[in-house]
Amino acid sequence: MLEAQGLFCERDDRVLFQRLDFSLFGGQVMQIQGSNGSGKTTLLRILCGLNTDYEGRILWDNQPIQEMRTQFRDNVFFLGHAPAINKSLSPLENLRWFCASRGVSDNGDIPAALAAFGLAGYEDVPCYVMSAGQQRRVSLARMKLIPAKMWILDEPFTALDKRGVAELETMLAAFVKEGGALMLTTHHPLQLQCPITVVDLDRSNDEADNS
Amino acid sequence: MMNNPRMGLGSVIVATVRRELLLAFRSPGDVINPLMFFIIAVTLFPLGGGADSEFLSGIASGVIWVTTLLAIMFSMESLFRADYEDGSLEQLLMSPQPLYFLLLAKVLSHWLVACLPILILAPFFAAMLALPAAGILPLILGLLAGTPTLCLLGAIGMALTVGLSRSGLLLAVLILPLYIPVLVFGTGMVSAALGSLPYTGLLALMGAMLVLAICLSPLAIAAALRISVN
Amino acid sequence: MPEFQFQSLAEFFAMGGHAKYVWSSYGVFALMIAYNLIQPVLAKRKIIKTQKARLQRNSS
Amino acid sequence: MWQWFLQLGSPRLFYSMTDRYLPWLTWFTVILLGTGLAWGLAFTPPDYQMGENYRIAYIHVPMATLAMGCYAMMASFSAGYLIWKIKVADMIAKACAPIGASITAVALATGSLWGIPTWGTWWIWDARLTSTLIMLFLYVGIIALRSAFDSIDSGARACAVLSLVGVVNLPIIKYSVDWWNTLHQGASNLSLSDTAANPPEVWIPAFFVGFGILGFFLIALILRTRNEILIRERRSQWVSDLVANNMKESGDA
Repeated sequence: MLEAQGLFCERDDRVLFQRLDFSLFGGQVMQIQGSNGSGKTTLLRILCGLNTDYEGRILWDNQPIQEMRTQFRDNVFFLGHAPAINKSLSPLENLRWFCASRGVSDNGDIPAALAAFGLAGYEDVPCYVMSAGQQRRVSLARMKLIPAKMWILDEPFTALDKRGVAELETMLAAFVKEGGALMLTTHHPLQLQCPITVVDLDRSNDEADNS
Repeated sequence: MMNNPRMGLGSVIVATVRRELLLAFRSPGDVINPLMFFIIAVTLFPLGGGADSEFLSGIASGVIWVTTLLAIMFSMESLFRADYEDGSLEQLLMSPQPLYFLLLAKVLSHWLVACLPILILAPFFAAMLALPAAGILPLILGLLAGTPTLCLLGAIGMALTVGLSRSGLLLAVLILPLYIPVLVFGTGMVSAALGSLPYTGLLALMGAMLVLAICLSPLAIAAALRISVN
Repeated sequence: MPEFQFQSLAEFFAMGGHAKYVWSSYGVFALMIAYNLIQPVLAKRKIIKTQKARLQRNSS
Repeated sequence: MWQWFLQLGSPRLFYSMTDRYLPWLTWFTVILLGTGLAWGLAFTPPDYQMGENYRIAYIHVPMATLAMGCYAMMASFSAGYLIWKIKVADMIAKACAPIGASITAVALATGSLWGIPTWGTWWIWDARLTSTLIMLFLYVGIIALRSAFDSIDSGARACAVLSLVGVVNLPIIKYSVDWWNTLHQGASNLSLSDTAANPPEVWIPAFFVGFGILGFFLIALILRTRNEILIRERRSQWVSDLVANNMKESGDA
C-alpha cells in the first residue's frame, strides 16, 4: 500500500535518517521507534505530505505519491501532536466540520463515535471545558467517522488514562484485522494481537553510517 | 469501516462557511474588534486634522479607505492563527477536497465577519466626514468590490507569516504595498463621481482585480500554508 | 572626437550651478557601489574566519 | 549551452565557474563605467533645457531600469527554485533583494536630486518616483520576510512565493499609480525621454554607463551568491579544502 524507497532527511545540518526503505500493507502494523529528536514525527509528516524536505521516493499503490495525492488523502487518516480540535466549538461541531472538510457526510454517526470513546453525553459541551484527555478522545473519535485504509498516528496514547489506552488498543487491533494499515509512533509498549514491524530510526542511521 | 455517502463540493463549502460563522459567533471579538478599530481610527482624523468640513470632505474617502484597509489587515490574524495552533490547518491541508475552494470559503467567511459590518457603517462615517452625497454610492460600490480583494491578498500575507511567533508588523510590511492599487482605484472612484465623471470604468477595473485575486490568490495561500506547516 | 565641455576644472566642478545636485547624485551612486562591493568582501572574510576556527577546533 | 547552464545549478560549479569569469567581468565593468562616466560628466554637451543637471540622468536612468530588472530577475529565480528546487536559484534570489533595494534607493535619491532644480522640490508624487518607492517597499518586505524565518528552506520558499505574488502585482501597481498620478498631477513632468531627440554623443556614453552598471550588478550579485554558497555548503569537503588553502596562503595555519 505505502512504500518508501531510500528516504533521506536532513534537518539543521543533522541527518535524521538515510537510505530508509520499508513497505506497509493492509493488515500490518508498523511502529516507528527512535529516541527523542530522531525524526519520528518528521518521518510521519513526510509520509503525509506535510513536509517536503526529503529525498527519495514514496509510493502509494505502486505509484509515486505526488501523482496519487487525492487517492492518498482520501484513504489516510493522520493524527498529529496537536488535537486539531477548536476549543470554542463543541465536539459535535468540531467533528461535523472535520467530516465535511473531507467531503464525508457524517450521517448522524458522531454521537456513536463519541460514545465509543466514552464521551456519550458530551456532544454539546464546549471543548474548552474538557480535560486534555477528553479532548484527545474527541480527536481520536475522528478515526471512526471517515473511511480510511491507513491510519498514521503520532503518539496516539498521549494523555489517555489506562482504560482509554486499552480501548484504543482494541480499536487499533480491530482496524488491522479488517485489513487496515497502521503506522504509529509511541513510547507505550504496544499490546496488539497482531505482528508488529518495527522501524528503528536510531539503528537505521547507525547502520548507514557504518556501511 | 463506515461507508457514508460523499458530499458535493458545494456542501463542503457551505459547511466551512458555517463553521467559520459559528466561530465568529462564539468569539464576537473577531467581528467587533475590526469594526471598533475602524470607528475609532476614523474618529481620530477630525480630531487630529481639524473639524473644518471642507478639509474633511477632501480627505473623507481616503480616510474611510485607509482605515478599512488597516482594519482588514489587523483582522487577518484570526483567519489562520487558531487553526495553525490547534492543528486544524494540517488536517485542512490533508483533506482530499480541493484546497482551493476550502480556502476561498474561509476567506469568504472572513469577509462576511470582518468586512461586512464595516461596509454597513461606512456610509454613516463618510457622511460624518462631510463626504458629499454624490460620493457615497461609489464609495460603497468600491468597498464592495475592493474589500474581498484585500482579504484575499491579506490571506496570502497571513499564510506566509502564520508560522512565525511575531508577525503583526511584518504582515503590514508585506501586504500594504500590495494594497495600493485597490486604494488608488477605490478613492479614485469617489473623486471621479465628485467631479461628475463616470466611475463605472474604475469599478470594472476593481472587479477585474477581484476576479484575478479569486483566481490566483488561493494558489498562493495554499503554497504559503504548506510552507508554514512544514 | 568628444571635447571637454568646460572652460576650466573649476567650472567642471561647478556644473553650471547644479554642482550640489549632480555631485551628490554621483556621490550617492558611488557609495551604493562601494557598499555593494565591500559588504560581500567583508562578509566573505568573516565566513572564512569562522570556518577556519571550526576546522581548527575539529582537527585539534 | 544547456549543459553549461545546468552546471551552474550546482553550488560548487557555480563557485569555480564564477572564480574564472569574475576577473574578466571586473575589468569590463571598470573600463565601461570609467569611460562612460567620464564621458557623460565632462565630454557631452549640456542639455539646452536643463543645463548640466541632466548629467544625473546617466546614472538615474540605468538605476531605475535596473531596479525593475532586478525584481524580475529575483522573481524568475524564485520561480526556478520553487519549480525545480535548484538551490543556487534561491541563493541568487536572496542576493538580488538587498542589491535591488539599494539600487532602488539610489534611483529614488538621484530622481529627487534631479527634481530639485527641474520641479523646484525634492519630492513630488510623480508616477515614476511613487511606483519606484513602492517597489522599494516590496524589496524591504521580502528582506524582512526572509530574516523572520529560522529555517533556511522555509524562508526561501516563503520569499519565493512573495516574490511571485509581487511580480503579478507590480504591473497593476505601476498602472494604478500612473493613472492616479494623471488624476492628481498636472502634466508637467520632465524626463529624459522628453528632451527632444538625443544626439549620439549623448546616448553613446549612456550606453557605456548602462552596461557598466549592469556589470557592477552582476559582480555584486555573484559575490553575494558566493558567500551564500560558502555558508550553506560549509560542511562539505570542497569548502573545507578552500578554507584550508586560504589558511596556507595567509600563512597562519
